[in-house]
Amino acid sequence: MTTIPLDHVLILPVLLFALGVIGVLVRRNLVFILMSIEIMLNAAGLMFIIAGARWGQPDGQVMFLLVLTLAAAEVSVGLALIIRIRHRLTTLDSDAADLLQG
Amino acid sequence: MNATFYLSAAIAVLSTVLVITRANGVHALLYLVVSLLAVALVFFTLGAPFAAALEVIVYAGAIMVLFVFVVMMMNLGDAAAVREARWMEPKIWVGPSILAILLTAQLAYMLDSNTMSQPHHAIVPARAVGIAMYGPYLLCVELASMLLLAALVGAYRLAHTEHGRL
Amino acid sequence: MIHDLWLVPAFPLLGAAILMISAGRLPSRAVALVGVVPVAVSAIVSAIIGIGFMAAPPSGHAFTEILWRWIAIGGFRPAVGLYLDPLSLVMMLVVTIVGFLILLYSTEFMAGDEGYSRFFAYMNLFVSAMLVLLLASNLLFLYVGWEGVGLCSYLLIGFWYQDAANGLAARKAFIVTRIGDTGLMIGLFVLFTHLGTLDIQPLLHRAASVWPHGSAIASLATALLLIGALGKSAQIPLQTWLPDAMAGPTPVSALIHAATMVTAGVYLIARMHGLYMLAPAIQMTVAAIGAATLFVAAFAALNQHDIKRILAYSTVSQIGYMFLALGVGAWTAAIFHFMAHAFFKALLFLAAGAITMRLEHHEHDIFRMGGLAKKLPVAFWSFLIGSASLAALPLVTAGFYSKEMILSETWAHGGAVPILWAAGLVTAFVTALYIFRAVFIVFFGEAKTPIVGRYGIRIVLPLAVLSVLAVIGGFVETPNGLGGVTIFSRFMGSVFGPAPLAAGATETALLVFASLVSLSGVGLAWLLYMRPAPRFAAWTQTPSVVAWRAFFLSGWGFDVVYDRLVVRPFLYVVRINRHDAIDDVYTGIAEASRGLHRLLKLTQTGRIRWYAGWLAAGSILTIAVAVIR
Amino acid sequence: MNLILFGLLNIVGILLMLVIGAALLTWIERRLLGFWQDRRGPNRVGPFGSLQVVADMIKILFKQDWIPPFADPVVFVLAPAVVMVAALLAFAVVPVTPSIGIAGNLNIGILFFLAMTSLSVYSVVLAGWASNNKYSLLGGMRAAAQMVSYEVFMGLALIGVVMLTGSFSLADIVRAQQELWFVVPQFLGFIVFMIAGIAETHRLPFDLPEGENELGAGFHTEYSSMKFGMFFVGEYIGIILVSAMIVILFFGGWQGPLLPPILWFAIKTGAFVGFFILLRAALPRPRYDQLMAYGWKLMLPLSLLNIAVTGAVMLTH
Repeated sequence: MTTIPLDHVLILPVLLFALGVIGVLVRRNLVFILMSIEIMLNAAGLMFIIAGARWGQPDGQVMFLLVLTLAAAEVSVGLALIIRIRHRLTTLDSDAADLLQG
Repeated sequence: MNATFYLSAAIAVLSTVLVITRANGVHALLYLVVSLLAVALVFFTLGAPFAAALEVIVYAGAIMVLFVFVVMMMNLGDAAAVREARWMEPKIWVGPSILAILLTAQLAYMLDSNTMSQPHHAIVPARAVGIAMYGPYLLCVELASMLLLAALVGAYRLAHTEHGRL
Repeated sequence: MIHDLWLVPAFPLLGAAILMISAGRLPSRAVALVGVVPVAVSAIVSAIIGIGFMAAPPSGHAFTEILWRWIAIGGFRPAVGLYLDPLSLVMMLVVTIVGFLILLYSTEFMAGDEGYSRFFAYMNLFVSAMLVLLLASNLLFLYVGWEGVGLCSYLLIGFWYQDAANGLAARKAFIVTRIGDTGLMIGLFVLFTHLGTLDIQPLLHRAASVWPHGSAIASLATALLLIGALGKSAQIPLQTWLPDAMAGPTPVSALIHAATMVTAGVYLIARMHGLYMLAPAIQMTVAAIGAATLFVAAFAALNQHDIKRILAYSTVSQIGYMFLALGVGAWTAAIFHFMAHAFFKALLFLAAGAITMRLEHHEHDIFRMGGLAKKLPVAFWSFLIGSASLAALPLVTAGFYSKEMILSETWAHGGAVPILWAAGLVTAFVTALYIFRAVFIVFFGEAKTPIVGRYGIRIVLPLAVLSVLAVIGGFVETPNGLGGVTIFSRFMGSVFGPAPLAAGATETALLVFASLVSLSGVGLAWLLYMRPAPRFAAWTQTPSVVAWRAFFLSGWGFDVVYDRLVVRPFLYVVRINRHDAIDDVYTGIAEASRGLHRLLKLTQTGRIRWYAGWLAAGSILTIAVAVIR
Repeated sequence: MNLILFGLLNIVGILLMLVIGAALLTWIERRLLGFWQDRRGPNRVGPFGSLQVVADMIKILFKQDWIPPFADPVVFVLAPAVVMVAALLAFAVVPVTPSIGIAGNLNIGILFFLAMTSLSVYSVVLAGWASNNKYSLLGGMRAAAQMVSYEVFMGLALIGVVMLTGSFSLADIVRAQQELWFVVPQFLGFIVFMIAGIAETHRLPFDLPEGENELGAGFHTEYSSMKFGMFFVGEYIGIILVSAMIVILFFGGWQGPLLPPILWFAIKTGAFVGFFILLRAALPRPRYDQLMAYGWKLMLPLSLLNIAVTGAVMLTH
């Protein structure tokens, strides 16, 4: 197989993760926040894959599958919540959902 | 293969940047799908074809469709996109960007400081993954199934209408 | 019969239980019956047991019966047991007989009172608790009785609780005696930790073998027990509650605050005399306190207006005699005086009660009485006999013989302490003076308050019986010069050992001297109050004398001093601490946390992006730390 | 060099075959429908109307390529492309014969196929959304729900085959059917896969995303010209793809006596394409909720039962 320098491979999930962080912090729309979280989860999964590939072991892919499962569960519940919030607050602005403020 | 990797990595990063900057939800989602497909390709180049396929099937093919479905169901229209654009002022970007740059720098520094030998991207076949999953990771699989069941029940209950009202 | 000893405290307890459970719903005749009969039965049983005991003493002149084990915690296995020896036998007889007489008297005295049933319930409970105290073979069981009588005392002082003053008096009595009780309890702890038992006889044996003569630990233990005794027996410095305790009904004063309960301290020291002999310093302290108390209380009695307060201070003073006797090792004399005192002081109180109940508005002030000798002959003669006994008029009174015994033994105890003897002697003079002052003022001169009602047999009979006892009670023990009867000291010999005999000639001289002192006191009273000279009246009005009289009236100002030294500072502290200074620490913590909460609340914006931002910042910081390390 | 040339030839050949086949199918379908409905169908252009395809092509290419002003232009254009791309890409793993086929031996062939079908959802969904028309949107949403749901059963139905073969490679699966077509041991899987395949290609009777009588033309109401043509052709490629997959997975692929492999494959696939057209002619359209209930309450248990039984049988052997 080909050899790509590991540093180059590793920088990709880092960049994706950072972009996801920015998305979560910047976007006010709940859907976008959820999407950004997906980006971060995907970056984490990518990191697992890279680690698995580095050692040539299946464990990385197994962990990625678990991350995938988690993402699926998270999205289904998250989207259901977003639908509820939309009906309740008639907006998707996350700052409007501040009933928990101290 | 090297070129494939660099190309798809570049596409992934670029489309992710576009994801977090788009005002229109569906556009952002499409870029996210592109990003995921690119990442799937990265998986493939890294010797994880099984993960790559699942990335496409589950992430791009199911999870993102769910997103699209919800966005379409809300059918926010142009007004929402305009407002979304208004929310994205430069000053809002500053803080998170600094944080993200710091994070990237830190992670890059940490990863760089670990002097690892060159990778040997051996292909890990689906069979090996399956054996590992139903061998040492059996408990994790069970937990994941529990999680999915809980998510199923939870999502059903949350989105369930009673007397036509949410 | 001696094995039925447990019946003696059980009967009054049963009576109390019946009266309490009936909750005042019994008719008054039934109440009287239930109130008196158990004590009467107790008295009869006591008498039978006493006769049996004297006729055929059990081995070692003591009888112990363990009823049951109370609890068993490791080595701590206090028994509920009874112990009968001559000491407790005498006490038991006095308590049951005097108690029976007073209860009989009360059935008439208290007639028509709202709390008739309640009164007899308390009284029965008291008798039962007192008997437990006397008969207990174990200090813990004794303590049960000790607290039981304290409780009953509290309940009976505050019997007429609708009047706030009575409630306050009851509270005062309870609190002051509680101070002593605390000492006693700590004393019990000390004894148990060092001797490993609370059973009295084994404890005394063990102490004698383990603790050297005059050892510090023995002093400590005895001093703590002494504090308890001081509280219960109203000795300096814990005497202030007793005069106020006169707020209770007169029979209560007679039974509890004259004849029985207040002598519990005397009994305790007598019972534990083996310990006190190991701590001569403390024993001397007992004597000193007794001497001081009898002196102080006698002068206080000299200026009282209230007939019951005169008797109350007199009681304090007489118990001071007993303490003096205990302090000089005249154990038998102390118990002898206890017995005589029980008779004549109960007689005096009942007679006083017989006077006040016949006066309008239940007058207690002696200066508003007068000329009652002819109108109330029964009360007059019984009060006179009691007074004579108290004043220790020679030859014919019980008080004479018992006081003689104390004085002669105090003299015999040693030349180092003539001051104790002098105090006793001076007080004998003052005693005669104050009690006959009362007699002359109350019974002679002009009548000032009208008389109402009449006596029934239930009042006359106890007075008569007690009068007889107050006279003949002393004939069981007479000095050498007067027949040398030694029934009592021989009987007590098994407990206290043979009494030391004073030298014949000196004793006779002292006897004569003391008799003269008593008689001169009576004489002075006659001079001052029967034929008041104008110069005496003028003298009593001089400012310094008025000041002294006020001082004596207030009981030497103990209440004021305590008020200043203890009560007011305490109240002051309480007032300062109204919001609880210790609490401030906790409220401060609470306030601080509330403030921090307010600060933290600012971070609680409810905006998920901020939370995520803080999370990210925290993670970055953590990673930074990890990276830099 | 030869290898690359051969590969390129394969790619071009298959693409051509597909496009031509799909185009021809428009004519074949109409002829067959006519036959089953006791009428003639297109019969004017050329022999038996066989040039009707060309006529349609010319007409459709010369239509105005109109993008509605209210539509989202980029997505509007993207959507028809996706359908073609996804369907054509899926053919990359189809082994027509041992030698013909782009990547028939790919070790994750089935997964690739599933991935591509799952991506094809986007075409319908995005078309519905980009048209900015409520009927189109409803059609897109129906498509999303329907296809995401049936994708699950499609994948699960394949598991039995994968279990029997022990490989994701389609070529391996075909070779494993030398003795016995998997339709016999995997009959339940076959049924579920076929029904799911119809739903995936939103063909009648599961063409609810279009639903002419309720939603106009559903997701492609606003489309015209070659963009509409691409949806049209994409649908036929989808039919061919599903038929080919059925043949490969359950009917022994290219294998058969006497005739060359490619002919066997063509015959078998053609038969299933014909069957699909017959279904269109024979069955009415269910309601949308019936479709979903049918999927989740019948297909899912059936496919799970299939897996369980297959696993149990395999364990006992």
